[in-house]
Amino acid sequence: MVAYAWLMLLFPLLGVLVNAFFGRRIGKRVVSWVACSAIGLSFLVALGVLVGVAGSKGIEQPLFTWIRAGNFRVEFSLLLDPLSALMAAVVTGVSFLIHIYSVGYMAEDPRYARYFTYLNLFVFAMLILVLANNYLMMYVGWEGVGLCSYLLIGFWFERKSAADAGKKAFIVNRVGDVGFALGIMLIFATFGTLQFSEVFRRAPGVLGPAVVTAITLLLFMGATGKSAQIPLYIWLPDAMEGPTPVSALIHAATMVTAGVYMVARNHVLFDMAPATMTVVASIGAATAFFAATMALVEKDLKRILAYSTISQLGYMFLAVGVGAYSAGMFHLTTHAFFKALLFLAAGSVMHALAGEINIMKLGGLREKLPTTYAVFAVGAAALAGVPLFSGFFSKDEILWRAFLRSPVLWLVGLVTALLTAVYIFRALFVTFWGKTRAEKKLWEHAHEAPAVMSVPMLILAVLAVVGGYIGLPRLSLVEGYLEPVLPAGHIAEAGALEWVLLAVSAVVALGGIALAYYLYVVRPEAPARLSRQYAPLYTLLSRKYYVDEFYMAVVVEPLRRVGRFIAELFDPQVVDGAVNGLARLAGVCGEGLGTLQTGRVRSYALSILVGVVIILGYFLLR
Amino acid sequence: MDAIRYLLILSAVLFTIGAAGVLLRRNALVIFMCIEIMLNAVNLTFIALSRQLQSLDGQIFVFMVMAVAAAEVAIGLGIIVSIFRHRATTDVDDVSLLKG
Amino acid sequence: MGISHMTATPLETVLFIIFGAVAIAGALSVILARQVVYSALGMLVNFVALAAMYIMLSAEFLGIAQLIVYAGAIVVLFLFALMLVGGRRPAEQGRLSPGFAAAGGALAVIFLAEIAYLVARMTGVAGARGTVTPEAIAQTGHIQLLGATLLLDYILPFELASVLLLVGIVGAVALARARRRSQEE
Amino acid sequence: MNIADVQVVSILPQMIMLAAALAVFLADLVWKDRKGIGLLALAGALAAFAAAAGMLAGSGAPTFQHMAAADRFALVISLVVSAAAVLALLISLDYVVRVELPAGEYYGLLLLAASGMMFLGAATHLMTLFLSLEILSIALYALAGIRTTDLRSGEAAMKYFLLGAFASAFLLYGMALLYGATGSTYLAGIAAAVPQKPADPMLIGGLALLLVGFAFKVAAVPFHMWTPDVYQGAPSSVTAFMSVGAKAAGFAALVRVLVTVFPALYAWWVWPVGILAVLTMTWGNLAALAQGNVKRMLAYSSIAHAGYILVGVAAGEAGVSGVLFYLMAYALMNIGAFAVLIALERAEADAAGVELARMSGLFHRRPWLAAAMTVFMFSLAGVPPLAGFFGKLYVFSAAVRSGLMVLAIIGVINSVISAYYYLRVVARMALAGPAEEVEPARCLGLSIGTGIAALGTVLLGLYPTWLFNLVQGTLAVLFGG
Amino acid sequence: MNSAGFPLLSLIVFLPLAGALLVLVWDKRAHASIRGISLGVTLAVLALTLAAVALFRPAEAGMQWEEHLPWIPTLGISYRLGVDGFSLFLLPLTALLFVIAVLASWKPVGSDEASRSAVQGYFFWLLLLETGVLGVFLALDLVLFYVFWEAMLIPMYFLIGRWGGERRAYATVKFFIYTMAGSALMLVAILALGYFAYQSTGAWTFDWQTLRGLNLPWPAPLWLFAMFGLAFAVKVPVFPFHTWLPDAYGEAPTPVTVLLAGVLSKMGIYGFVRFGLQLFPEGLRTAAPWLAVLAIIGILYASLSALMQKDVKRVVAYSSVAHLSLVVLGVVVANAQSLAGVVMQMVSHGIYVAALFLIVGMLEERRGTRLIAEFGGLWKPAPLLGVCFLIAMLGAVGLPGLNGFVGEFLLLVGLFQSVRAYAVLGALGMILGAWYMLWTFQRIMQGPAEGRNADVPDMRGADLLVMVPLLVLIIILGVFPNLILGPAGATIDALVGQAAAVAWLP
Repeated sequence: MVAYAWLMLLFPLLGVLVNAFFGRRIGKRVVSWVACSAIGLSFLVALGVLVGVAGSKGIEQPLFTWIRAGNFRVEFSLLLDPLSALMAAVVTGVSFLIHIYSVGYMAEDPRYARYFTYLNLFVFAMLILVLANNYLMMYVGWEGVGLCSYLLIGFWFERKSAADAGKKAFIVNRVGDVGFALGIMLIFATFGTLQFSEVFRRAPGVLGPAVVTAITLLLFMGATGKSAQIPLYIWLPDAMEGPTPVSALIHAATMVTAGVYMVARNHVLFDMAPATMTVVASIGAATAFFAATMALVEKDLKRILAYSTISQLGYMFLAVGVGAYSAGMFHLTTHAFFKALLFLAAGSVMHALAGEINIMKLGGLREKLPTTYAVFAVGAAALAGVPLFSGFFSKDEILWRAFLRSPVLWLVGLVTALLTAVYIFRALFVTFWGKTRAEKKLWEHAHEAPAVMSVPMLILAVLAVVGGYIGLPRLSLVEGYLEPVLPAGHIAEAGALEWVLLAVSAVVALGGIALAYYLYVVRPEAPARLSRQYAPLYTLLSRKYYVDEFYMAVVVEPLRRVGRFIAELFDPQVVDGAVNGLARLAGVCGEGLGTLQTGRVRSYALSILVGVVIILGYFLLR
Repeated sequence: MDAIRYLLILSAVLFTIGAAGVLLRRNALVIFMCIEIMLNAVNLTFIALSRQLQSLDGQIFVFMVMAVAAAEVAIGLGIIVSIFRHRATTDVDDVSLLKG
Repeated sequence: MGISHMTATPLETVLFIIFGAVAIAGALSVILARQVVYSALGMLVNFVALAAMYIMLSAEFLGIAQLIVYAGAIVVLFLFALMLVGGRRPAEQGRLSPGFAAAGGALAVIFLAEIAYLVARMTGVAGARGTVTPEAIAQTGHIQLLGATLLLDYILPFELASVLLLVGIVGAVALARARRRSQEE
Repeated sequence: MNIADVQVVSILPQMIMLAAALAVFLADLVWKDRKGIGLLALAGALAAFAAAAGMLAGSGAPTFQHMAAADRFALVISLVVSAAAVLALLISLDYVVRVELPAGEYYGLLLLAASGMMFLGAATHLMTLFLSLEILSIALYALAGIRTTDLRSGEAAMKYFLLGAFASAFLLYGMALLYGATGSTYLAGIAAAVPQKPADPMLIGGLALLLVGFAFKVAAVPFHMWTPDVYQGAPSSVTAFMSVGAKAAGFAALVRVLVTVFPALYAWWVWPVGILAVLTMTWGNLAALAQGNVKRMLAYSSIAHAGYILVGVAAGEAGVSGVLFYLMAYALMNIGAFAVLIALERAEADAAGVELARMSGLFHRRPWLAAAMTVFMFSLAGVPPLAGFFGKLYVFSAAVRSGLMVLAIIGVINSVISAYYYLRVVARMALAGPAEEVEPARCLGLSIGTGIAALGTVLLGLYPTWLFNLVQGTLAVLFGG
Repeated sequence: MNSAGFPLLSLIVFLPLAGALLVLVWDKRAHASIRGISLGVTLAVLALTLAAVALFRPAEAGMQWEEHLPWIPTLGISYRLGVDGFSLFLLPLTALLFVIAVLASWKPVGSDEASRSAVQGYFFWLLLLETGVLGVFLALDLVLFYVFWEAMLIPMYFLIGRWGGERRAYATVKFFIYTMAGSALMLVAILALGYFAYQSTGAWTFDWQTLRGLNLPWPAPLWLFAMFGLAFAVKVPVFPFHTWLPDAYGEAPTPVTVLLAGVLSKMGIYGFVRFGLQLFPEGLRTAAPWLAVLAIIGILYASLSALMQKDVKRVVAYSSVAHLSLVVLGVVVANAQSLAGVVMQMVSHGIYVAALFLIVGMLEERRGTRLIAEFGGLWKPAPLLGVCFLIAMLGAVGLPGLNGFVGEFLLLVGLFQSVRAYAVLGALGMILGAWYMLWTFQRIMQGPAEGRNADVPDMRGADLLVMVPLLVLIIILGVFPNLILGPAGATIDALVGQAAAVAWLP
């Protein structure tokens, strides 16, 4: 199966081509069959590869030479190793489920074929990112998924907010990508190659500490863009303008984790740059915490999930930042399951209530949407880290490894875990419990999603529960599987401390749930009082720390103002004015000379005599 | 002072008077007369030099200049009279339709 | 200083000075006269004075030609023209623009100064002494020498001069004939 | 030197022109057909052209008693002048009838002027120089004023005459000084004497005044003031001819004097000539920018072109062939441009020349005429691949070769300025809507003249080699003979 | 090395001229057959250029199919053509864009009735322009090059001036004078170079091969480069010589804008390499920091300016300035990657910018305006238009997998190797580029479609015919850039070797 790995790319590509060119003619049924089967087949191949590469160090499959310019040679070639296989399997698997879900969710949309084209294109790009054997190809996938993200966020482009969000996502990502690109250039300048295996092989020999720090920081800059970390996370909440399955797939389960994957992929370099590692871990922790605080006061269900995603990505970076790559990858996997699940459930809510997403206008939905409620609860529990749910294990491993590195990081993680439990259960309680606040008409029409949507949710729910067991401490399936690529390193033998920490986080998670229960079920008037009491804090949180405004005022507006100055004043008046002024000057000179031409013979004679006197004088006195 | 220098200076003075007259007078006829003065001044130079150089070239040059002057007078007076017919003026400053 | 073989007797010198002064006076009266007709008379004086000098400079033929062509024909033509255009009126109604006059005068003075400088600094009139010595003139006769040179060595300029006169005639005719035609219409 | 030295054959083209002029005068007495007389003149000019061309093809450089040479330089000038005469006559055929010019006098004077120009190009003696200059000048004075019904024509003649006579007095003075300084009136004799006393003020002064005289003739700043007025006031066909012929002859004389007589004083005259060139082209181009009258604009443009040619003159020996080439190219394109103006010139209103507005939309009414004008304008602007470009290329390359890079730079900048006003004409014709419906003249002679000029301008651009070869050889003869 | 053999290049250059003359003598009312002739001729030229590409011997770095005939021997001017890996792909690009331009001119071009009906003249000038452009890319004699370079202004003058928009007269005169002014000094430099050849070999020559071998006394290479460079800088254009561009691009009819941006701007880049880098490497080296500063200013300045333009055509015009400034920067540092990027980006930019201008033309045709504020939501009524715009825009933005990326990235890699700051500043252009392009796209294609925007017709057959080849190329060249980099490789290596022979940037 490994030899046919390229099929993984081919199927989605075929799906793209078929749906792009014939999508509007072949009908929605065929479109969805084409799209889903493409990804399904791709998933099967991925599973095959997953099994096939187990235990191997990695196989490279060159397809063709892409760019050759002097010694700058880039092959289009696949790297198949446990890391990429795991990632590919997660990507295609989750994608497959979400494709199926989308068949139901998007059933009424007029741009049905386009939607699936984009979605297939996304999988294609994501697989290129994952399977790349060199930086530039990874960059291709990297920007490719960015494009699909842009297109899908702005899928309903008639809404200005959607178009804005898409553009914002692309541009903010571009900022990160530029860092990534510069990192690639630095790598090329240092190693003369862009192939992972070559770079990693030579890295210990040729890299100085400054260069490796620079390289890794630049790469990490790319990761902050794609994975929505501080300071470039601002695009992700807005990205919720896209269709919900897209949020589930791209902005929760797959694309945004690319940064984590990239860091893991480059662990050789990152391991050599302790300073960068500190930065990565700190930014991860900080992002995890701040995003969680913002999620606390958010009223938009999808945005709560978006902040949650940012926060969980922060966890992952915390993990890779402390060197726990497989822990990061493990959390990435479980997160993919439960966050996709949460989004799909949210989508189900929207589907039922004609797109209503403000949790303050929902409530009491558990009677109308029992399945959705159930899977949401599973997802929430997994996210909150309720023991025995998948998130519990992966998060715990991260906290444990963070503790080994620095108790401060651990403490931040722990607090975040508390906040996580609070905000997600706040969302759960406000949405599904109590009395409804929805409009009557909507409420009456609310209905459970069709099977095509609920089945994928159920599958994901199962995965969200059991997904954690592949990485149970001491069992460590993930770690073991990734061992050939990500050597676990020498970790201190887990002692009693690990169990204590496990217990602490379990308590914290349950405590958070309890707190949420108290605040939103027992004393529903309390949150409002609190928000009045701590008004400044509340405003700060609800305005997302004014970061958007900050960027607007410090970056966007000044640039626009400079642009306007150039476009409307400087360019036409000064630069072009100089040109036109020169022309006008010549014209004025011409008219001036014309006035010397008086028409009078004597003045002409005078001019001749002037000439005579000057020339004669010159010749005589020379 | 040598005789030749005296003669050359004399003709230069005459030439300059003629040139000044061209600038200072507005009557076309007078301007033309001034030009004739200038030509005659040059003629004087030629004759003096011819004598000095003991060559006839200068004298023959003066002979040619006389022919030129005759032809110029024919044309010049024709033009001036022609203009006078149209405009009733011989003031060159009045003849300035063309300018700019 | 260069050689000068132009030797003058004191009488000749005095005559040169006198004729020179007359010539200058004539020229000045051309540009200073209020009426055109006086200008023409000044010009005549100038021409005659120069003719005298030519004769003194042993260019007798040209002296005579000067009297005939200039003092005779040309001045008469001027007077004819003057009659046609009404020479009795003052030449100019308005006054000269003072700036222009000053500029013109200054330029004329500078020009004169330049020529004077030239004459003063010249390295003498050059060349080997020519063949037309007083002896040669005495032997062949002035007019004969001149005629031979003109018609042998200078036949082309001579012919060109005749072409030139033709041009003058035709040109004058053209201007006059066209005028006549326009008057007829 | 005796009568046996007279080689009449050496002045054959000039003699043909003179003979044609006499024939025209005689024919005028008995024949009232203006067009017929014009054709007679045309035949004469063509014969002169053929004679010049034939002599160029032949060998030997006979002189007429060292008064006039038939060297290749002179013959090329004859070629240019007779070509200009042919074109001018072609475009006059209809014009003379239309504006009622006296045919005999007009054609005769034109041929006489042409012979004067050709003599000037051939002159190797101060007297021939002076007399031929006067022949062409006096003929042109008369021609400028020949449209006696028009005030402007008379005014042009008067200005031209007074200033021309004024300037030739200086020229004559210069000749006198040269005679005094060297004792010779032969150019060869003067040339021989120059190295012996190069710094004699009399010699230098003579050179300066000679320069002034020719500078007036070629309309170099500041001796150019007559040019716009005279060019505008004179009948257009006359302007066409004199702007080209007189310029060619004037430059011929200037080049011959400077390059053959005063090569030893190159260092003395290179910068005066260079500065004249700069002033001339800049002044001409800037002033042309402000003109709304095409005829007057072309007058200023002709000043500017004199400036470009002066660049070639300043280059000394190296520039001689460039100057000749330029003169030929200029003859074609400038007469062509005037031909188009003549076609457009209709009523009394146009007596002062065609206003720019009248050119509007010519492309719609007379596409070929407009196309020809476009060719002339682009060529005058120096856009390749037209004749004007190679003229500039040639003179500027000579300047660069003589170390006068500055002149070349100022020259090219000037041609950019000039492009603006030439383009304005094209823009009027091509880009603006049609003006009032006055049908431009249709006349065979005019069409042929315009066509030859346009074709020549294009061909001289695409394959300038033959003319390059022709003018290239002149140098050797100029110095060898 | 001589004119023996099949004169392929002459045929390429003069076939359009023959076509132009044929059009000129054709019945001027037979619009359809005039268009047909033009299409046939441009297609034939395209076929010939593709044959040139196919027959090109990629392993050789030197000139191929050289033709050499004396033209003006007295001045050492000859008719000399040749093509190497650097100029090779400019030929099919030029030929293709002329085919596209002819197709895009199938509907009457012009803003008034008179010019719309003047089909004959339009195609005459168009074909003449093609001869001029191809001549520029092939001429190996400096005077011949200059002749083509300048001669091209005449057809351009008429094409903009007669068939352009409202302010066409102003725009065309400005274009003409500005570019002529820019190249004026180049003529002097060419002459000076000829004279240097004269001094060292005793004969005037303007032969590019010979002049390359000259040992010029310092500082001649510097000022000669400056004089040449000004001409190229105006043509590209490099800041601050760019102000003719928005006017000319804005006023020219769409097919002509396509040519201006797609082909004519490449002449400047081409010149910088062929007559800058290859003739005066020392001059370029010394001037490099200054040129680099101008190019970087150009990138940022034009990008910011594009951001705030109100007219969509001007947005694309300024984007072109920004992109080409990066290419100039690539010429400045002149290493293997940057020069490969130059070659790649010249072709790529030509293709995507052509597509963008065609789309602008379609927008204008549909709505009668180019003001961005007037548009909105067009993607809904015109989905194909939206997709085509999207692909072209993404090509311009440099999305990997599309052609714009390869060139841009190679350029940046090259810059990074030489002067890291250049790469960083150049990369800022990537961000700004995405910004203004996406914003423009958003304001035109996205959002609600109101008023007249609601029923804008989508692209039809003819529109697709001109657009699809370009879009296909955008993708193909993005995926298989070696189609270009391969044959150009040997030449680029040679160029790099030559550039490396002089000590380069710090």
